[in-house]
Amino acid sequence: MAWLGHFNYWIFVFLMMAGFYTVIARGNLIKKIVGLNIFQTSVFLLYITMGKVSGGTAPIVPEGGSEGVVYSNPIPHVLILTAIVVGVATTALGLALIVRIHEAYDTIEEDEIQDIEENANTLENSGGQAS
Amino acid sequence: MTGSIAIIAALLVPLIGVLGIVGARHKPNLRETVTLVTATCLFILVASLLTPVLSGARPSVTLLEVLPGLSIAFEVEPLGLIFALVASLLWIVTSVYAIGYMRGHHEKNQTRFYAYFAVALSSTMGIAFAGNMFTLFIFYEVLTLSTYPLVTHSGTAAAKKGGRTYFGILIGTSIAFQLLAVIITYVTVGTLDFTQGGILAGKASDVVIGLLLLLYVFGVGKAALMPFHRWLPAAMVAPTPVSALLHAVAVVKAGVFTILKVSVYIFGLDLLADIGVRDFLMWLAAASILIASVIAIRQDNLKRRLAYSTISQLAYIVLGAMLATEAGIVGGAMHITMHAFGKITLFFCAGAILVATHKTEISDMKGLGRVMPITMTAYTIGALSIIGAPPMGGLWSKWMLGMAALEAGEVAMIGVLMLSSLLSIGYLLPVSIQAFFNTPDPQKDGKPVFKEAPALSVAALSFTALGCIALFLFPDPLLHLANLIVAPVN
Amino acid sequence: MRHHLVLRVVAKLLIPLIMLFALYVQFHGDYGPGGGFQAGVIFGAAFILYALIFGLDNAQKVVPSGYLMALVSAGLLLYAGVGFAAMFKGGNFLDYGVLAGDFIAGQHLGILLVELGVGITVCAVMIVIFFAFAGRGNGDEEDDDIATSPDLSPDSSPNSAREV
Amino acid sequence: MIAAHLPALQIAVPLIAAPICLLLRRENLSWAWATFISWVVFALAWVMLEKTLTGGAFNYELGGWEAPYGIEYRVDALNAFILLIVAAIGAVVMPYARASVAREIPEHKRGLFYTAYLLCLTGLLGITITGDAFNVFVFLEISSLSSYALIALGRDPKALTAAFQYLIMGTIGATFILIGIGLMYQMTGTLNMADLAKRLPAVEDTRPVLAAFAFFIVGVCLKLALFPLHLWLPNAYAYAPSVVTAFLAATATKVSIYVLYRFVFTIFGQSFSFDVIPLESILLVLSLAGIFAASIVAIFQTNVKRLLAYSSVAQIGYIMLGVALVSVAGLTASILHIFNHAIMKGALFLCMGAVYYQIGSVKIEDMNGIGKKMPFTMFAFVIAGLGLIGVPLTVGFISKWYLITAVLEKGWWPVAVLILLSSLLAVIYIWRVVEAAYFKAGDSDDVVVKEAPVSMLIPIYVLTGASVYFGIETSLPLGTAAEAAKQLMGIGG
Repeated sequence: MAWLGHFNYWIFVFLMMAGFYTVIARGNLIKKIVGLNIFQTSVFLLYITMGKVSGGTAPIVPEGGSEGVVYSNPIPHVLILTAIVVGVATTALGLALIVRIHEAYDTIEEDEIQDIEENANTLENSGGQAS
Repeated sequence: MTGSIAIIAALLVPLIGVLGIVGARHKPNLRETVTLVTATCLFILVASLLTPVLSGARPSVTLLEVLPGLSIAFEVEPLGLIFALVASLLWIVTSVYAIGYMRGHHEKNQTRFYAYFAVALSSTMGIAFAGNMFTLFIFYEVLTLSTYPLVTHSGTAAAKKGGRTYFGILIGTSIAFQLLAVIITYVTVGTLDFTQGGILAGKASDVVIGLLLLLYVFGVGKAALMPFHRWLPAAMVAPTPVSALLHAVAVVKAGVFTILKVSVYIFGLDLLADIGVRDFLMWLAAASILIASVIAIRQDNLKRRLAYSTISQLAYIVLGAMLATEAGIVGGAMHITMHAFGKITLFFCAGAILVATHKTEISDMKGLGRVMPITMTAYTIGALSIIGAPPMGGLWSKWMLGMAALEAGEVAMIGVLMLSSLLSIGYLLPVSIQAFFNTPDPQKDGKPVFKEAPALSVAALSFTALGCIALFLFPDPLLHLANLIVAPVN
Repeated sequence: MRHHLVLRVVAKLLIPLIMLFALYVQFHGDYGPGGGFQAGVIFGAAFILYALIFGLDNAQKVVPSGYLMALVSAGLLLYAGVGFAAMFKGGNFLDYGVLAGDFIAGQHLGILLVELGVGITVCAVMIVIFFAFAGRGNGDEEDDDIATSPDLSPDSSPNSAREV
Repeated sequence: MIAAHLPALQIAVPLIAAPICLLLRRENLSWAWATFISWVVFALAWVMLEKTLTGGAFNYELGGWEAPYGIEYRVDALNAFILLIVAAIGAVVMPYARASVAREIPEHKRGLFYTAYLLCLTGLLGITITGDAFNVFVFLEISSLSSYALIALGRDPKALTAAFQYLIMGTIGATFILIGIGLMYQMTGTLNMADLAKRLPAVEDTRPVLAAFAFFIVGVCLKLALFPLHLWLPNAYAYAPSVVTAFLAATATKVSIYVLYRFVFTIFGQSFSFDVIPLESILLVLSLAGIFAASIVAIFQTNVKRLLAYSSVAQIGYIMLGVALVSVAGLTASILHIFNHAIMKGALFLCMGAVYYQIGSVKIEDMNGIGKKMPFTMFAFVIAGLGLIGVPLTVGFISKWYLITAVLEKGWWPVAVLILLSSLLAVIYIWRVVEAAYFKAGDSDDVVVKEAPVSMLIPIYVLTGASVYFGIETSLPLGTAAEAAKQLMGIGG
């Protein structure tokens, strides 16, 4: 049962795959962004997991000196804080794009957008002027 | 020192001519004068190199070094000089002819025509004087690029289709095979300089050398060796002066010139003689000679017939190179000149017929001898020269090639040469017979009236026809120069 | 919004507290958990809450979008300015040690200023994003800066994050 | 004083310039400021390259924290060269941008455009200069996020879907890189590249390191658009504003390739990357497939920008082929082609920007007869196009020459033949444009189409001139590339 001991890695793998699958399989752009978020979150978990030292505490020097105190590694937390910010920015930008796409195409379903784009292509090729 | 200046000048003069031509685009007379002056200057420059080369000097100049051992450099040696002399002399003649033809035929975009013509000549000079394979390759490609607008000059769908074939085969073979060969040579030898006696001997295994020979010969698509010959008939969509100068002289001769040059200065005759695939290439050249001749007989369009004849004649020169004897090289070099004069005459005549009577098919040319006596006489002279009959210059080069085959012990090749001479009678002379001995169809053509092409064109084709005879009477200077290729003066 | 009386009252009570907490997180960041990112988000949340309860127009009266853009820039400039100041004082870029008299004081000053810059930018960016999305479709079509504004947030993060 | 802080200034200057640009609020001021900063950045990159070539590599410890604890910037011949490419393209493109942006981007977004451009520049420079693995990810995201925004500014609504697609794929790629870096950190406890290189060999047989390598390679190949992970690229380049396309095509994928070099050769080390894992065979197959597939697809494009984008995918194949050779000669060719391709593709896309500026389209059928109407632009296009084909006396020839020489050195004859054959495909797709421009008659009653403004022509000709100049005078790029390749392979330097 040793593999159960690393359950946090299993969660990471499960979330990563779930998110990744959603990004690939879903045609709805919002759902894609949701999937992307889950995917990124799984990586946050990976980093936080690796910072944990068993028995470790928050890396704050307690009153009266730090003799014999075990700390968790704070670096992964700091790193992932940056990654979270990046994730927020990506999400915001992705959603902003979806808003604009919705305005331009009136839909946020990938296949419908593709149909519209292909129709536009055939129209252009049959003599229509590119805008 | 003056030699190197002359080389640079020979490259630049046509380009300066381009500026003049474009500058004078609104004044046709001035524009044509610029062309003629440029052509004359070029010929004088090239001719000025004759004396030093005959006395054994090799004027050279290095422009720049792109990579170590890879430079743009020029060196004048006898073979290149022969080629440059022929091309520059015939440029003058062709320019004279073109003035009559282009105006008589009311072609459009004449400025573009003259400008690209000059660019093509500049790159021809670059090929002729190239001091290493890299330089030659560059100018080879420039020549292809600069002649594309000339081939597609008329702008019709047929012209574009022909142009694409032309461009595709020439660029394709040169990049896929020739460039590869150049790079392999560079990697194995470390230099690409043309050196008397070759640079490859002892530097690579037999397999590699055999492969290189195949790559070089097939990589030079301009030599129109079968199976890479299709561009030449395709290029016949071009205006006649283009076909005449470029596809009888500059472009195709650049091809066979490259093969001769590679044989002598990259492989060296001694090494070449030992290569196994040389035999195969020799037979391929022989097959090219015969097959192209047979195809030529079946063509009714005069220009196409001449195109196939060119393919056949070019294979003579490849054959000469592949014999790997000194006489073969000398014969090849002489054939460059002889064939140039003969074939340009024939093309001039085809163009003159087109301008004067708008006829392109041989079957329509009955009784043309009475309408255009000068043209048709010149045609007959040119045809006899190509066939190799006395008293025309073509005799000498065929003679040399025959001797070379004998010397190399390839008796079968003599048979091929004889047979092809017969075939060339079969495809060239019927036109003369048609013109002089058949009476025209009175219902279709009406009463024959004397109607020659524009005077300038007639003058040009008469000049080249006389050239064929002159080369028969005075072949010595040429022979002397050609002999210098294989036996340099020390 | 008149009938959401409870919400309005509670929000009015909470917003100052949220802001105060944000400031605590901000300025306590160099001793304990906290820092510019967290504080910025919390501070921005206060404004967003205000906008949710009292409407976008009222919120935009409090912080016009022109100011917001200025704030986004200002935070980043403060951050980079500290870096340059360190450079002019003879240290490396972002070397806080040289900012004040002694090393420790310099580190304090440096991290406080940098985190303040981060906090301002993050807060402003959060509000900008919210305004941009919320303002969309309200006849506010021409103001579609949303495509470019979010990318302002990560750039303040990279270098400071490691020093938190 | 400045000399000591060059690496920090290289990043800090454009970084601090971005918010100032935002504050300027006036289109012309923003443009002037962004241009000025681009040139400052270029000068800095130039000085740094000189410094590395004469004095060797040097470090800069950010915040005074000693490596491997703090973030370190490290400049050696390789990244100084890449920095110079990025900065030079930025400096050349900005003077061009003014007219082009005025035509293609709505007025109220132009200030933001220049801000996003500066951020993108910062990100790209940052990826290149940093000596810290995690910092690579951060800068990668800065440049990516700003480039998503820049691409979305294109006029065609397809720009939005293209940007979205890029965002999804780019984020997946970046997250994969993040996972790779995380696993590496987990195994070694360090993020400093030099330190990682020292510590990885001890644990290189473990599965986390193998997983890290796999995640990293896939992620970075997504970013650099190696076939078949290139799907985001064609639309993104085709529909982005012209300036953005030129800038990104010349820099963004190149910087990702640099990341690949750095991790594969410096950090994982060539014995791990190529002996333990057969990376070279994978790269060889994919790059050859990419060269051919992308070139063939390019032939059938009707939109010239899309055509050039597919050509970029093919050219990336050449660059990766050089990596797959795992030799000094191969890497030299690869690095050289980064430089050369940046120049050529930059020039080509700028030409298309000028065409779009005048006729509002970059479709081949709309470009009939444009050679007469815009002679200078199309002449530059032809010259740069010849470079792409690999015609002698252009930069394209030099890199192809080196690539083939390197291939022959390995004795891979068929590959050399394939490279040459693929040049023929380039001939076809460039020729299609040339044929339309010069040999097809355009509408004579067309509205009068004039030559592009001088402010656009000068940058075009700077790049075109460079593509010829460096095709003849090869010592600078060649010397630097050879030096960088030697350092990567661990020989000398």
